[in-house]
Amino acid sequence: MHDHHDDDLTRRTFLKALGASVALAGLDGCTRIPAEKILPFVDEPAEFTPGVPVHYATSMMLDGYATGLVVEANDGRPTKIEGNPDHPASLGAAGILEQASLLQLYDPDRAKFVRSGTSASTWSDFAHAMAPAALRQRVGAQGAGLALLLEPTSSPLVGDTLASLQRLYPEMRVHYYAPLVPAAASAAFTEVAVIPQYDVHAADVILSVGADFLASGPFHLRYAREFADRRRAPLAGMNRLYVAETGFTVTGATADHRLRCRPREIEPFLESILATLAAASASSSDGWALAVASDLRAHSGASLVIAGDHLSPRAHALVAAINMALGNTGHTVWYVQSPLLGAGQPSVTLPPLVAAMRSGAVDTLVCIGGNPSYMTPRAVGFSEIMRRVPNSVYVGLHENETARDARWFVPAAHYLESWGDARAYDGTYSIVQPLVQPLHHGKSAVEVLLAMTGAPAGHSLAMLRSTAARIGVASDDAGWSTALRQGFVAGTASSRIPATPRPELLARAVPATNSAAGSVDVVFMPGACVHDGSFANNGWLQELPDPVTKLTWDNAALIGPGTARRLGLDTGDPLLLRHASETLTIPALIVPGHPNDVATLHFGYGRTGAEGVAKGVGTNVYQFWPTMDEFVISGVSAERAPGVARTDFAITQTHWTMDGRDQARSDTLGNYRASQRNEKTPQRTPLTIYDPQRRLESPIQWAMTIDLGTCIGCSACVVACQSENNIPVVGRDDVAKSREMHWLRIDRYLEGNEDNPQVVTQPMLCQHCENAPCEYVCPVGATVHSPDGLNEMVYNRCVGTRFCSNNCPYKVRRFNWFDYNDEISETERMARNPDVTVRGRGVMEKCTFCVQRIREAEISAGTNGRTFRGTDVTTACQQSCPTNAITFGSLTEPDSAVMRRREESRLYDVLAELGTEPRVRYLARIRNPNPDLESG
Amino acid sequence: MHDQTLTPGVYMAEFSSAAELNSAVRVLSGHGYTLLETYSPVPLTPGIPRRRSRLPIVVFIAGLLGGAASYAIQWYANVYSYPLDIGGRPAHAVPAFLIATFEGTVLCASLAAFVGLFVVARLTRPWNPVFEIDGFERATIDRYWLAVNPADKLTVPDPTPGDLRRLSPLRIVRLETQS
Amino acid sequence: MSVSRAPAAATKSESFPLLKGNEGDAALTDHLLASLWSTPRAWWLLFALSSLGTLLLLATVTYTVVRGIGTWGNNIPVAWAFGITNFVWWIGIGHAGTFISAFLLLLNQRWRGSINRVAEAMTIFALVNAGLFPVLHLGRPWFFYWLIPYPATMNVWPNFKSALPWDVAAVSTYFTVSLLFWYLGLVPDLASARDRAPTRTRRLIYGIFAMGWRGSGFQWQRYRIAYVLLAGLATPLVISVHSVVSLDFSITQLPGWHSTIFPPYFVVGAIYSGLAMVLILLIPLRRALNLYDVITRKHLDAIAKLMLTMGLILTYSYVMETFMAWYSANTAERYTYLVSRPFGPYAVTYWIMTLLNVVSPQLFWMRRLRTNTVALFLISGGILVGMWMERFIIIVTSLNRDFLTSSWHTYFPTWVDWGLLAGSVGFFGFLFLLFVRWVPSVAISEVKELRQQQAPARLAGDHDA
Amino acid sequence: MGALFPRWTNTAARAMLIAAACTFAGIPVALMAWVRTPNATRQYKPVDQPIAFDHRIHVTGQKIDCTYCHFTVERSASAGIPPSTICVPCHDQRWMESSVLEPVARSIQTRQPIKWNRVHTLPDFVYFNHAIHVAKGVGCETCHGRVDQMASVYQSAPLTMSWCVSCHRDPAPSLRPTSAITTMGWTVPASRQQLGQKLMHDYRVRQMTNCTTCHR
Repeated sequence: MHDHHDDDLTRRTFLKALGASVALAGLDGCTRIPAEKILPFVDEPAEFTPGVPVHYATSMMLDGYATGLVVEANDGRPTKIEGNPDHPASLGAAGILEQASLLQLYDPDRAKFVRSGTSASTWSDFAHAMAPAALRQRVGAQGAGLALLLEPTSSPLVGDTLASLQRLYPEMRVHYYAPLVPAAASAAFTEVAVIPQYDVHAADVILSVGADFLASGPFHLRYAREFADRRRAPLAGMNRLYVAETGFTVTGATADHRLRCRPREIEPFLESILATLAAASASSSDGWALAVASDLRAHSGASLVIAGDHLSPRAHALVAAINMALGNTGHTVWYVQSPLLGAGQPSVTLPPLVAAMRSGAVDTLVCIGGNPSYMTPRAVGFSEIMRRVPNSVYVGLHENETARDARWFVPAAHYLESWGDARAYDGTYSIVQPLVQPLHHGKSAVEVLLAMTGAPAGHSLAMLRSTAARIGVASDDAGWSTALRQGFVAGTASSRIPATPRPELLARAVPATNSAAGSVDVVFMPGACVHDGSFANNGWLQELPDPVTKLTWDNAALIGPGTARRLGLDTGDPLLLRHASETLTIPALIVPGHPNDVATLHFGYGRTGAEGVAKGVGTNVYQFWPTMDEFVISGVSAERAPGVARTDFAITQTHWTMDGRDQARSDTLGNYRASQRNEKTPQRTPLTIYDPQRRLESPIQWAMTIDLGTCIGCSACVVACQSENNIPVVGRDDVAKSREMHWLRIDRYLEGNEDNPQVVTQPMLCQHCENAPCEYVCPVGATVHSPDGLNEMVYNRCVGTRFCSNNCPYKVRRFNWFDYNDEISETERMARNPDVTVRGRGVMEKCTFCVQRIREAEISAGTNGRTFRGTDVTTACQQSCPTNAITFGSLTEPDSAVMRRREESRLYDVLAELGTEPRVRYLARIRNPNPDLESG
Repeated sequence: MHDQTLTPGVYMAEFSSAAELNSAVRVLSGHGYTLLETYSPVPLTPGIPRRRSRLPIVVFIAGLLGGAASYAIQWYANVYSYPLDIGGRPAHAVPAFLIATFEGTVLCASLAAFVGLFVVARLTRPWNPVFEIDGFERATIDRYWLAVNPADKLTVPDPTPGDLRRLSPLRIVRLETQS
Repeated sequence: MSVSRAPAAATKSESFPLLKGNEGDAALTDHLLASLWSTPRAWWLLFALSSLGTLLLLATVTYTVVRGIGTWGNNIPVAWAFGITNFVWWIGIGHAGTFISAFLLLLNQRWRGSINRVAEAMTIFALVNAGLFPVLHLGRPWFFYWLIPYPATMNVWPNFKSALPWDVAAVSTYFTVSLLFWYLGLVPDLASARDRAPTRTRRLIYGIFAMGWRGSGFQWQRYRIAYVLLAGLATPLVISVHSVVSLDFSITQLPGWHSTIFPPYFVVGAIYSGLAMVLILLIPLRRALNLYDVITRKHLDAIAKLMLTMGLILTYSYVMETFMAWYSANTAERYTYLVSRPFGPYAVTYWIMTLLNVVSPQLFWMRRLRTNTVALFLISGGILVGMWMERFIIIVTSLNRDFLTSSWHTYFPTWVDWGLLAGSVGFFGFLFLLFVRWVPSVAISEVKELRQQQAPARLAGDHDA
Repeated sequence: MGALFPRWTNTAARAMLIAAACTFAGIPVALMAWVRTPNATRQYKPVDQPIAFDHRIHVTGQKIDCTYCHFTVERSASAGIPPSTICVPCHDQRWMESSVLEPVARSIQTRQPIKWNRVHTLPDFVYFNHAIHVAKGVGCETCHGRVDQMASVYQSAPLTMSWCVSCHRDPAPSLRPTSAITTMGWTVPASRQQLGQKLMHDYRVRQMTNCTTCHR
């Protein structure tokens, strides 16, 4: 770490300068660096010490719900986002979107200026134009011509602000829209705005019907943790997961049994389960449903059925009925009132607004966040209608598709730049605390709304404190700081309410639509990495391989192998889909385990806004989406698109089987239990001509244990690693050439037949081999071993022979083929971790076990006179893992988590036969299949 | 005779074939001449007694020194100066060090052979008294020259021209320049 | 140059005479020096062509250095590809030169005399090309000197456990020794050129390089000692260099590389490809410079026989490494040898390589083809291609599918990769053409000596039917 | 016709060969020697600063401890470049009006930092941490020299890696009691080696020569 100076620039240019100057200055590695300036503070800030990072609690709202976060700031710049361990939605983990939102803050494409029409304007002009005095002229005294369109939000602050605005404009309309916040779940109940809550931990048997509850949705981090806690010790009450789903999700890949089904088969499947449960004896003709139903019944009260958000209200009602029949309601599942503003009121959805706009009733439309011009079906024609609105305002991070349709544009503040609040999925009140001043003078929704009320600038914090006080935060400064420090207010979760599935939904059996032969069903899903498209301009997420398909920088029509054969398609071939008047040409991607006669499409791609990263990536599927809130369509004709070239996908893992090898091991619980009775496998003695008792001298010996049984492949660790270690984004072309830089990757292997494969996901990172093959081949000693057992990589010594990569059996080393860090904007540089060297062109890099964290912790212990322990360090991947699949610590501390896990007999080394003695060891995945289904 | 000690008064006789030169040397040696030197486009083995070359021993020693130095450098660098834990292997990796040691041996020995030859055979000198002889150019093409130093036949009058003439060379030249 | 033993009686049983013609020594010398004084049009044509190749090399090298190694097709897992393939190929080609000049010298094979100059020049130019690639393929080529032990203020050193500093030592030693050996052999001929050059300027230039050679008995005697010493040193060296290069691969754990057969296998392959290159160079040169009397069918026949021998040993190596992979019962090894190479994404190169390296030399069992210049030229060209493919297969098909199936990824060369390969061939031609133009391409003094030794036999009656 | 080369070329040729050999060997040797000179390491060159701040007056004259201004040295990687306001408590209004302190006054008024020129520069891949060195008994003077005698601060140590490593290999001779960390001209006790060994033990000082000690 350095003195406080503008080190980003020098760090970046350093290696390049090194090259030139050393070559000229003479035969030496130490360089002559041009004179630098040091800029001290004028006045020393009280809250931090230059060079020492500070952590703040905050929350991020996604699709209306908050997840609590802890954000690290280095010298005033947020550099790393982690989960808030105490927050109910996080439990310490952070998902890929939360973590990558850091890069969104520094996105160089973010809008920087207020715009009016096509000319530049200012915030004060805007505030003036929107102030009641001016606006009343336009929208009438009662505000009949004023409409607001917000993203779904649970923010009490926004609610209070809207209330005060509503007092000014009683006839103002307020609407909420996000494509992936369907009302299906709440529409299933007679009570208004009911959402289900689960206790996954208490469930012995779980049936997920199209629900990716482990990797998406507002509480997935919590559910993943609860799920994993029941699989950590397979012999002690392991749960069982059935998944019936159409698309292939992370949850489906984790399942003990996965039933791939067409969308139309979902409701019959649920019906047959319900019928089986109701009947005294087994009656279903469907063996799978029968087995599942009897398993569920055997665990009545301790089982759980979860329905996916995109399913129909009827499916939700059926699931609720099944849970009720099983006696799960009140135990593993209960219901609360949705904390979303306007939840359950059809009048606040988008269609009434569209109708009003179409009729000319709207004079002024204020659209804050979201991107309705892009994220609505083409049939809605939102873009054109919005253009017809006389006075339209769009407040957003980017000059995107909607901004183009708006008269006024106001740059929005990122959540790390603004005060706010939100509720978690369970209703817990969470505070959004800014870490930086808005980089581009962006405004939050509250600030815009307050401006419309004519409130003075800077009022939002005061407003927030009064809202918080209403909710239960002590109104004094001490109480406020406590709430800020915690990031949320405990005990503010919503109370349980009764919920009854609507009987008419249960009764009415929809006749199965017989679609034309050869047609396919199409399922719409959020992009696993870019969500609904609002994260499409994020390089980390674009380059993050889809957890299931390993596809980057693209979306595709996912089809099953059978459909591919029928249509004569190979991966990358163009597929032409036709439905009603809409057509879509999109490259196909064959996914083993995907049901046949179904195509899964992912939202979020094919952006056309001013975002440089997102532009031209993938295909816009919203164009093909016929109706909002409906995520399944049938009767779609599918054929190979004539005259369209093949797409070369950038897929990071092209070979999906293990070819009879055993790097990612898994077995059934039955076999595992049986193996326990046998003698423990004898301790392997390494075959070596050297002294096998060689001990590394340090009292700490770093090691990592990864539990494949709880790894769900969600890839949060990959983003964490990228953020922590300044890993560059290389772009589509280089990913297609297999040059992605991820130090930690998730390998995904399929076993069994291609129609219904078993999946094992395996985080693969530098194994820190004690006898590292990479080390002895490096001609310059750029990769060597440390006394505490790290395989060190010294970038500044590396000349780039790549010999180390060739000799790495795990292929976890990454090479800077180009000067990837050179193309990064000034703002993105601010996202960098100052404790990690930014690598220049031509050097090798790889996982360091977060050595910067180790050394900082070591130094901190040293300066404070503490004894340094292995538990003082958490690696970034370990920290972010929702399921705690990764443990890290010292081999010399037998009581540490990392060592306790190593006592299990499912422990193994990948490629142990090579004698590399890796310090990363894996616990084999244990599956808990239903014996009734195994035999069949 | 050493061809670098040509003195004025040396007679040079030109022959048209190796056989003639060889027999000339035989005859003159029979006359007791010892200070003889031949010049030929191809190597000849006419039996002029010469000092045993020191080149092989020089090369041998240079090779030993080169090998020792190579090994020493490796040992100093990887064992003494900055020993590092590399792949769990011992710092003093004898088999690994042997390769560069071998190469160092060959390199130094070869350099010694090359430089040594240039030094002992005085190959760094573009000029030599024999080059002053017109027509000596053909000594590298197809003519065979014999140099006879009369110094070891110090009878008066100088018998050498006569002895040479009896061998019927193409011509005889008396060298006037000091080497 | 040959050691002083009686002419081998074996010549009697040979079918072809080693040398033909009855020109006088002067005429022979002038004949062999003729290419130094006049420039035929064909030379200019070829020179222009090879200059273009050289420009291509310069352009691709510059582009690589400026933009980065990413301009190549390499990736992870295939971190080495064309660059190292070219390196091994060129350095292998170089081996035949030393093999012919030093190894055959020690074995008293007199037929080497007419062709050793060309072979040695080929060695040097091949090494120039070979030396380019290891430096160029570095991520940061400007730090190549970190592989050399020197007292840095960083106090860090190369790691001598790695095969790459061995390479540096082996290749630089090999280059130096080859250069010395070549130059030493040239000295008497440079003196001939000095004494035969038509203009004073040329005489001066050749005179400077001849360094005062005058062919005295003393010089000749010391010269022969030094020459034999260098040959003795170069012979183990030539064995060692490709062995060391093979260690770049065999010290690793990678299936397809991790093999103890590699050193001899590589050396044989090297000589094999080198002999092919010698023929590729000699056959046109013999025609262009009218060297039929000096480079006779006897030479072609001997080289072809040697190539057949090398080809057979190489075939044995191919069979052995495949057998060992099967016999090891190791999944990854078996996959690489039994599945990936013959049937994987690069199977085409594998089968072409087998055809060119294993099948095509079998034609040399036929005596007629051993002396048929067209056949020799074509088969040699094929072997050069085949040997390049062999290195490509060893490097790329081992890397692209190794232990973890998740990392499997194919490699495709870019135009820069092809440009560097083509450019290096052009540069080789460029250097060789300059060599032919400026330096006697046959060891004149050795040929003259050989003729004198053979004179009685030739007078006794020509064997040539 | 005579010889092609005149006689003097014999001498000339040998002289040129020897000269070429010397150049060939001499250039690397000269370069290696040069990088060790203070000229190459930028030692002993006083660096001009925007303010004529004289450490002699403040350290020797006023006996101000190093940590008064460089106050993060014990807890941060950075020793801390003092903020402009740190001058104020001692230099009252009258001083501030003097031309010497004008940049400080201007900085405080305009809230713009003073642009100091860096004296001790390490490459960005070197992570040096002041706090741990201070805690383990490495004095300011050990690396920064007699700052109390410097009118303008200059770099007194070569800051080459071998210089760093020499101490990391054998820390004992460079250690002093933590009470004397900021002492300038600390008198080395007679039992230097003994003290060093004792401090190594007391402060739990280790030899840290593995790469990630400094390069991460």
